Amino acid sequence: MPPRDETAREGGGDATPLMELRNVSKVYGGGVLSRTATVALDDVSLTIPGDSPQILSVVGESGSGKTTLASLLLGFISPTSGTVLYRGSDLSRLRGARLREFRRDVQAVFQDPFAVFNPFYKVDHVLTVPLQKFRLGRSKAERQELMVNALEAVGLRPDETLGRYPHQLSGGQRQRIIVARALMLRPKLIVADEPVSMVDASLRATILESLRTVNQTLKVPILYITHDLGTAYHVSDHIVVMYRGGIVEAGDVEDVITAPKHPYTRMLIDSIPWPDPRRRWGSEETGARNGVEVPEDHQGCRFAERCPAAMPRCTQAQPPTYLAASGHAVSCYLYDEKPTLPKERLSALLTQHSSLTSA
Amino acid sequence: MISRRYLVRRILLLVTVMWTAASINFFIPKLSPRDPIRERLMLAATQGGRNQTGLEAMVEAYNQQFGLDQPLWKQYLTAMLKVVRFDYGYSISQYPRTVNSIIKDALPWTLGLGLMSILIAFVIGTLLGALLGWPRCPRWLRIFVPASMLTSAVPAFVLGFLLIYLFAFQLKIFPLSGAYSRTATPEWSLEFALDIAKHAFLPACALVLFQLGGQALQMRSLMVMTVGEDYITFAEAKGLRPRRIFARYAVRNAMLPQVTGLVMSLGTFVFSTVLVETLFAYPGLGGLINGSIQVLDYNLLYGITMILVFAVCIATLIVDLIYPLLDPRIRYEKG
Amino acid sequence: GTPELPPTPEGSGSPTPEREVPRGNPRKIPREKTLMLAFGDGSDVGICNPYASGFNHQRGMAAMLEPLYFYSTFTGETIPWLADGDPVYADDYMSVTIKTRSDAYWSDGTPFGAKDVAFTLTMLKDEKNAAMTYSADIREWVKSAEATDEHTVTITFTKPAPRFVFDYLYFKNDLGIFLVPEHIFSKEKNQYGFLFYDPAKKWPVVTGPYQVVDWTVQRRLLDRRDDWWAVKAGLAELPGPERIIVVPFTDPTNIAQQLINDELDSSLDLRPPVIKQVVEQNPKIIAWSGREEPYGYVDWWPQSLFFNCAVKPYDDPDIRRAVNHAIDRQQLVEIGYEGAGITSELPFPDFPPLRKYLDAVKPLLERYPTNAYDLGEVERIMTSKGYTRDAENLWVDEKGARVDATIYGIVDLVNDYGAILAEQLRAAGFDASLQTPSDSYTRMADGSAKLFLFGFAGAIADPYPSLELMHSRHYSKVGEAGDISSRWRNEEFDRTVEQMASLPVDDPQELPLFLQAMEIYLRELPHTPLVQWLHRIPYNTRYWTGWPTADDPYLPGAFWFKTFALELTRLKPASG
Amino acid sequence: MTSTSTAPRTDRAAGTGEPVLSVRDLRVEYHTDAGAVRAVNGVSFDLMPGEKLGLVGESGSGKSTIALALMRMIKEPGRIAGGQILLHGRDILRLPEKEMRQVRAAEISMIPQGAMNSLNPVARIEDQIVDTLEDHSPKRVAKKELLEKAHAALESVGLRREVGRMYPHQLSGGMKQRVCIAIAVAMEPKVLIADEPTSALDVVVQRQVMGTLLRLQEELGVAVVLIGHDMGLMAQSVDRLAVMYAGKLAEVSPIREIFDDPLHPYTDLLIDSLPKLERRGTFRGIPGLPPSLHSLPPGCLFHPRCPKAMDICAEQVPPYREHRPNRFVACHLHEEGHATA
Amino acid sequence: MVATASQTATMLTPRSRVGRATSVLRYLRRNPLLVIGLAMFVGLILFATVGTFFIDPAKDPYPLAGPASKPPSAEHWFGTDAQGRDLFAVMVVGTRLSLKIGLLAGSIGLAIGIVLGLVSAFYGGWLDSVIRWIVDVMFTIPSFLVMVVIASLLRQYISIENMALILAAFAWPGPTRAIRAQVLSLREREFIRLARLSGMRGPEIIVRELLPNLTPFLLAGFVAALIGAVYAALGLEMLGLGSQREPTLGMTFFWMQRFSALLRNLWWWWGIPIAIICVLILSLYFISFSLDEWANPRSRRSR
Ligand SMILES: Nc1ncnc2c1ncn2[C@@H]1O[C@H](COP(=O)(O)OP(=O)(O)OP(=O)(O)O)[C@@H](O)[C@H]1O
Ligand SMILES: Nc1ncnc2c1ncn2[C@@H]1O[C@H](COP(=O)(O)OP(=O)(O)OP(=O)(O)O)[C@@H](O)[C@H]1O
Ligand SMILES: [Mg+2]
Ligand SMILES: [Mg+2]
Ligand code: NI
Repeated sequence: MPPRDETAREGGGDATPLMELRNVSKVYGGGVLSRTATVALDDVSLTIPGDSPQILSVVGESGSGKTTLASLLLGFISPTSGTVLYRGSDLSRLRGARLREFRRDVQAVFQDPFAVFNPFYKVDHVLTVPLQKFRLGRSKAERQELMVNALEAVGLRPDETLGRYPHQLSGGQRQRIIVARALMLRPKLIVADEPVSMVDASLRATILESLRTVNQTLKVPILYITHDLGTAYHVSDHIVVMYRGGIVEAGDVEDVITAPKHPYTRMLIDSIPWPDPRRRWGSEETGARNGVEVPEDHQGCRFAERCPAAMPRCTQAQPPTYLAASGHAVSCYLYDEKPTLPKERLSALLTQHSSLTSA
Repeated sequence: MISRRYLVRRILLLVTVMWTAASINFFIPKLSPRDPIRERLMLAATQGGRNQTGLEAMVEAYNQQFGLDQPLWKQYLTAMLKVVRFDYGYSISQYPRTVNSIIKDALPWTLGLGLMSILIAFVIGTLLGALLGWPRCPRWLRIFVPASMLTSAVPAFVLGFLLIYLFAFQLKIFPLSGAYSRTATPEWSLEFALDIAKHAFLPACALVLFQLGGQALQMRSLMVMTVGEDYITFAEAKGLRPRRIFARYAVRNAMLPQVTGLVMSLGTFVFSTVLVETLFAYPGLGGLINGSIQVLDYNLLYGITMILVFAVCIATLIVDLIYPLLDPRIRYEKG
Repeated sequence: GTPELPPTPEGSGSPTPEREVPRGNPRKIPREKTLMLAFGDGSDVGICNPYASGFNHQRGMAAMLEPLYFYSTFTGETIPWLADGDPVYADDYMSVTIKTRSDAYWSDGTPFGAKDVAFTLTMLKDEKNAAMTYSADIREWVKSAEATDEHTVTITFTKPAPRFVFDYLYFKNDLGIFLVPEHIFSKEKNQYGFLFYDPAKKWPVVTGPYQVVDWTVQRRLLDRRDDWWAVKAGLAELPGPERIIVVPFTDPTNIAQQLINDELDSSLDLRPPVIKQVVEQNPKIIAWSGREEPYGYVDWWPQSLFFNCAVKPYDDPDIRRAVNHAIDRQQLVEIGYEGAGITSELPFPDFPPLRKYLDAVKPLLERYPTNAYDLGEVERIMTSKGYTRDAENLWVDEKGARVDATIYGIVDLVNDYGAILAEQLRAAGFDASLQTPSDSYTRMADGSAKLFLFGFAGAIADPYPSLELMHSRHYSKVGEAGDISSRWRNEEFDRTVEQMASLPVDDPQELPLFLQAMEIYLRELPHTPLVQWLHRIPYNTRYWTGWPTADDPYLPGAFWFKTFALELTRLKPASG
Repeated sequence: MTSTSTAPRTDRAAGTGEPVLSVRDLRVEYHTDAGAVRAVNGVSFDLMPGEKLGLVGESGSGKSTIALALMRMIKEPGRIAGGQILLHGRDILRLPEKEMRQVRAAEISMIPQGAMNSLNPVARIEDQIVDTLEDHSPKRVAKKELLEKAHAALESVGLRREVGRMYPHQLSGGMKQRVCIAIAVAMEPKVLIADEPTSALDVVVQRQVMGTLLRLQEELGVAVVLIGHDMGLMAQSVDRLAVMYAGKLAEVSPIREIFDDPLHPYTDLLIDSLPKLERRGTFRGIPGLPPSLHSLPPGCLFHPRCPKAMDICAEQVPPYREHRPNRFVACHLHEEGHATA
Repeated sequence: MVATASQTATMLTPRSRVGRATSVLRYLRRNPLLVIGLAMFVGLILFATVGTFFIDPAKDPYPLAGPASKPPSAEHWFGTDAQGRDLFAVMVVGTRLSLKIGLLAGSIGLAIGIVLGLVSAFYGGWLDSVIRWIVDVMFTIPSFLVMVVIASLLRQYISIENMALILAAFAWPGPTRAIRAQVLSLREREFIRLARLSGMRGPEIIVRELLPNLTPFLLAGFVAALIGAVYAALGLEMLGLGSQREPTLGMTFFWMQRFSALLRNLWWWWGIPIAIICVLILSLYFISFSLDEWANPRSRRSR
């Protein structure tokens, strides 16, 4: 794979980030004829610079708004409030060539390796269509070459994959084709929403490896969305922990996993069943509260109901984000002695350094 | 259980349905070149004797009386107001009887025959389908799949005249037509009730046989789907009696869409009922529809149409309202 | 003036008042004492006023109605009934005097008398009752009707009316005016809208042997009046059936099955193959001709193919003749009636009183044959008129338009032969098909049908009434509602018919006039006779005997005729 | 070289007497359009009373099929093609269906895969528990008594008794899973088969549910077969682990030993591919694909992907036998006369 | 309407063109009903087409084509009716006309259904609300009543084409609803999202990605509409609202009933048309039954 033109990337890169979420909230439902509203994302700000090729993990339990975040970034849905910016311009206003550019620049890998293929077409379809649409490759041969290169880059043999129907391939092969597809388009960002949650453990590693390869060789930043802290720990440089639509902790992955600050993160990490019989699950029972009455409908910390360290003030107002350590932010009153961190700076923190790639 | 918003939505739908039906019924005759009043008068003239004079004047007078000389929008408004009041005016063919009085005489018969047969078809069909979709279904029962397809493939009225020929005419087990013996006097007695039942049997059979297959086949495939559900596997793992799994777990769940399907099939059912009633000279709305077609009594047709539309709407509403009782997952509150 | 309408709601905005049909409370009468008849539909529920819109005497109602005179088409016999003796005409035929019986009573006990006759006629003469049947006729002929004493009525005419009593005051076939009780009708303001049915009040009030006791769409019950005046007067025997039940005639198959299963005693006439089955499958069922073909008798309604002589191309007698030559009447009988039918060359039924007229017209038929199936002749006429044949072998005019030969008819009446006739015309090159929509009557009456099939009824005792039907007074423009007619007019014909009108029934001077008129008719051919109409009426002798048959042809066998009351007196329980 | 035909010896957990469940050469086939699929192809193992046995393997390797076979609930187009399932020495494959029904839940119980959908959506929770109790009660027992038992069962899995009045859709995933557990152990069976009981749950909830399950297991002394994908979960929960590959057992060993010293190359690679806290940033998947059950390779099923494959592996099926005490493996590497790893 | 949480199975079979021939064959082998249904249907079509060569379509299906009321013979294979129509010819032409009505009504209804269903589901919003509302309304109005009113008000007898149009006017709500539901579920599938990421636009996604996957539903909807149309046409003709000279199956029933064929033991007159209707409807049933299994693989007993 020829390296990209680094200079072009740098040009103006520092000025406008590739993607930016500004105070984005997403509320589902609540319309005229539908059910009660669900706040899937609540006032989230996040910047993805595009010039630092890192892997950023977003973890959180089911329903915490991870997929919503991904869909917003991909422009599949529009925010209820706040704005999603692509290179500084509002995503919902993009038209024509700019829109196509965005489409090409931000690619995705989805969760379900079965549903992502149209059963009606050969797997080539997912590769040829974007080539046509984005007018990549001048000739048929050139396009073929692009496809072959991409497949080989993720460790697939083109003759074993091209020309087949999706059901003739294994889940892992399919998922890697999608990774290859993303790679082939040379995007500026890949959003991977639970790309391995539906494949076997042995394939998981292979797929993550190819993602990692893409990230390393093409210098494409990747947003890795998962509920599996174990893999997040392995692939990513930075991590964002979400809880019920809000970011509760963020920082360098090593710091967050080995020294979690937020009670929720701690609970999560305690619950990871590490594949090591010698390392037992934390015995601490969760859910026990600190003797604090938490009213049904309070305006405070979202985690207060389940927090073992809940304090009365936790139910009064949402805690601000504190800089708990260098490159490690947390939104919890336990750290109120630390300096607060404005939301916008959260992203800056996440790109500061990386224990893996800065080496 | 039921939110106001949901009710409002349902009633709004009902109103639109009635309004649409009423409008279609109002405008179609206006587009037609036929003039039922004139036709009726001419027919009366030719039948009564000879030398009818002043026909045109009478047509005029009648049109005036029925308000047909008014501007269209006015007629439309009047018609809609009448729908609101369930007032369909006079029958043209049975003048001076009102449409309502005619319908009132016929409706109980159709309700009796129609409701009974659709319920029987539903119950038997559902049960049969449930058995057929059950993995332990005995082999001999399986022949009901093609059998019920066969009876459903023959239109109800064809079934009807085959049944008449066989059971009423050749075997003389059942009467040939009508809703009760002509020589009997309507009264509240067991004898008369039996007489009615005997008369209703063959038309009901035709309707049931025709509907049965569809119900059974639909239930069968619902059942097959349900049997594949995890909760059935678990129920079996729980060591439950097969009977209980069948009734409480499989049928109970497969029934839910089946009930919705029942509502959807009401329309076609009404169609079959009309034809079968005509065939059996049954004194319900069906025969009435046929009669009003023949003489183009569109006031009556209009009335019957609206009553049936209303009935179907109400049936749908009722099913919707009892649905949450069947399926605890459905609640119309809030959402 | 504008005829009076049935009662209407006051003001258009108010809701229609409900009019429920009152229910009677009939007693139980077993099947074997009941006469079960099938006829008509249930559309006339609760209308007992014979002059109200929608009244229909044919559905058993004639059992309640009696005339001054009965006349049997088959015996030619006149039976004075409510009248006492023959009518007495003035010499100039400008008036007539009739005596009524002194021992006749209405069902409510009121004596029947001259006042009822006078009232009925006066009522019909009233402008506001113009919509009543016979109103137009009475207004044309009658100047006044007065009861000179209790049992004498004198009718004065507007012009000489030697035929009046026979034409209007006799019950024969479907003809004759109904007499209404003066003591009830005179109190009604709106006599046309008056329904006259309420079992609680013992309405209708009748003179006949039966009275309606309960009535729904499914059945009407007429119970015998055991105190019928005619029995006491020794005029007639009490009819056998204690009850008549008339049920709607649904479809022929079902009716036939009910007959075979003894559920019915008689019904509207059946199609030849059906009655054959009925007779074969139920040994108790007979017909007019016993248990043999043709099962029926000739009715006064010979079938004709009517041309709309006011529209192209049928305004041309030659085209009409060409169509006439395209018809193979024998085939109509053979296939349509499965052989059990009779062709008709003249628009008259073969009734004994008419025979001498029909014989006299034979030579004319040689000149103008009406039963001459001759495709060569069709070819000749059509070609001479400039028609050519198209790819499908159908005649087209110079512009290439086909000859529209769509034949309209009334469903079930013309099913037998209509489609075959259409096929014959098609074979001769006319673009024909049979259509029997429910508005056929209208199409015939307003002239939108170019060809149609209908019976040509009228003549019974002499040919005049039929010829009268072709008088131009029945002519109406296309698009305008009128009588069912050919929209044909001929002044010479009119004059001849008018001359006949001034003669009494069956006057010797009638024959030459008749021939003169027939010459015009046959030359012009405003419609062309096809087949005789046969009444093939099943009689079930399981419970009832005494039906009119060929062996005992006391009356035409149709119970729906106005002579039904008379027929009923002959019905007796079958022994065993 | 004819080793497979000899009756495989059984594995024994640390000498706790007679096994409660012995599976002998179990074979299950599914008949498909493309021919028979041998989903379970000669599996044998023993389960000791109170033991926790884990069963892992790739998707489609036949884990759920084993679970269903143990319940004797294989449905068309599948059938148990051979072998024995001895429950207390009694072959349940030979029981009449009526008796088998009594065995289910009372002696051998199952929490099915996809417990999220395992509850009847239109019945109250308590009724679903009562159903089980009722159908296993010898005679008519008062409904009230059964209800009481049902509530007790709910409480035993840490749910309030009011949950009994609810419908499944009103419960969270974790609660549903607990209800399933409550139902499965309501009759205090001897053997509990849990097929991926927590795969649809979040880690936090997963830990809670597993905690409940293991606590009950301890209390009741029931032997558990825990089926799953997640080696991590196994490491935390079971005593012994069985690794399946394409319908056969590759290896069965006590949990610690298998992680410390996997005998079968597949096990080795599998453990290697897991994310561990220690070795961050390394990825090692297993190359190649699992074989299609329609066309199994000759010899050892794993040999096409095996980095240590030998010639013989492509020719002969390795016998499944106890290689070291209490450690069973099917691999030529550990056959005598061949090189050892 | 009732919103059931988990009822509609919207799975798609991963069926594709590779080995389509073999997979179709295999599918057929597993679905004998489909084979029988197709065989019967093709047989009928052959009957209706090849049969034409044995008759004179301008003459034989009409009266006077032969002697009246004759049982089947070498001359008239299915016998003749009371007016001398050759029943073989009537059946050939009638089957064709019935199929023509059904196919016309079915395809028009389906076409409208596709357009409305796709638009409704894919664009959503007020358009969706309006379409759904209309469909709900159409569903509740017993369509046949309106058909009867229309048919009886026409001054001319309904021609075959008009009959088809009238039926088509009521054939679309079913397909619309089904297709909408399908598209709604498909729309959320990831391959649709991927298509958007590949730069495809709405209409192209509908045509290239959605429609092919709707095939079984479209076919099933088409067959359902066809059955509905055939029934409705029969019913209207039985009520005497059909085209009189056209020798359709419904008119054959009409004549047979009017001429008391059953009473007269003219078995060939009633038996053969009933048999043909049975074969026609049964074949369609079998086909739709199998299509249903194709569209909802979960309803298949074996996977
Ligand atoms: N289309 C939608 N309509 C209504 N609510 C939705 C919709 N999509 C998501 N939600 C709700 O929004 C919240 C966040 O959903 P989201 O899918 O973003 O969570 P997630 O973190 O991706 O969860 P998972 O791990 O289960 O994928 C959830 O409560 C979910 O129920
Ligand atoms: N009903 C069936 N018909 C045909 N083949 C089946 C059927 N059920 C299972 N199989 C096949 O049997 C094999 C084993 O399936 P099984 O469900 O036991 O796997 P598993 O190990 O439980 O997988 P997972 O981890 O995905 O649950 C698979 O190849 C599967 O395709
Ligand atoms: Mg998600
Ligand atoms: Mg499984
Ligand atoms: Ni060896």
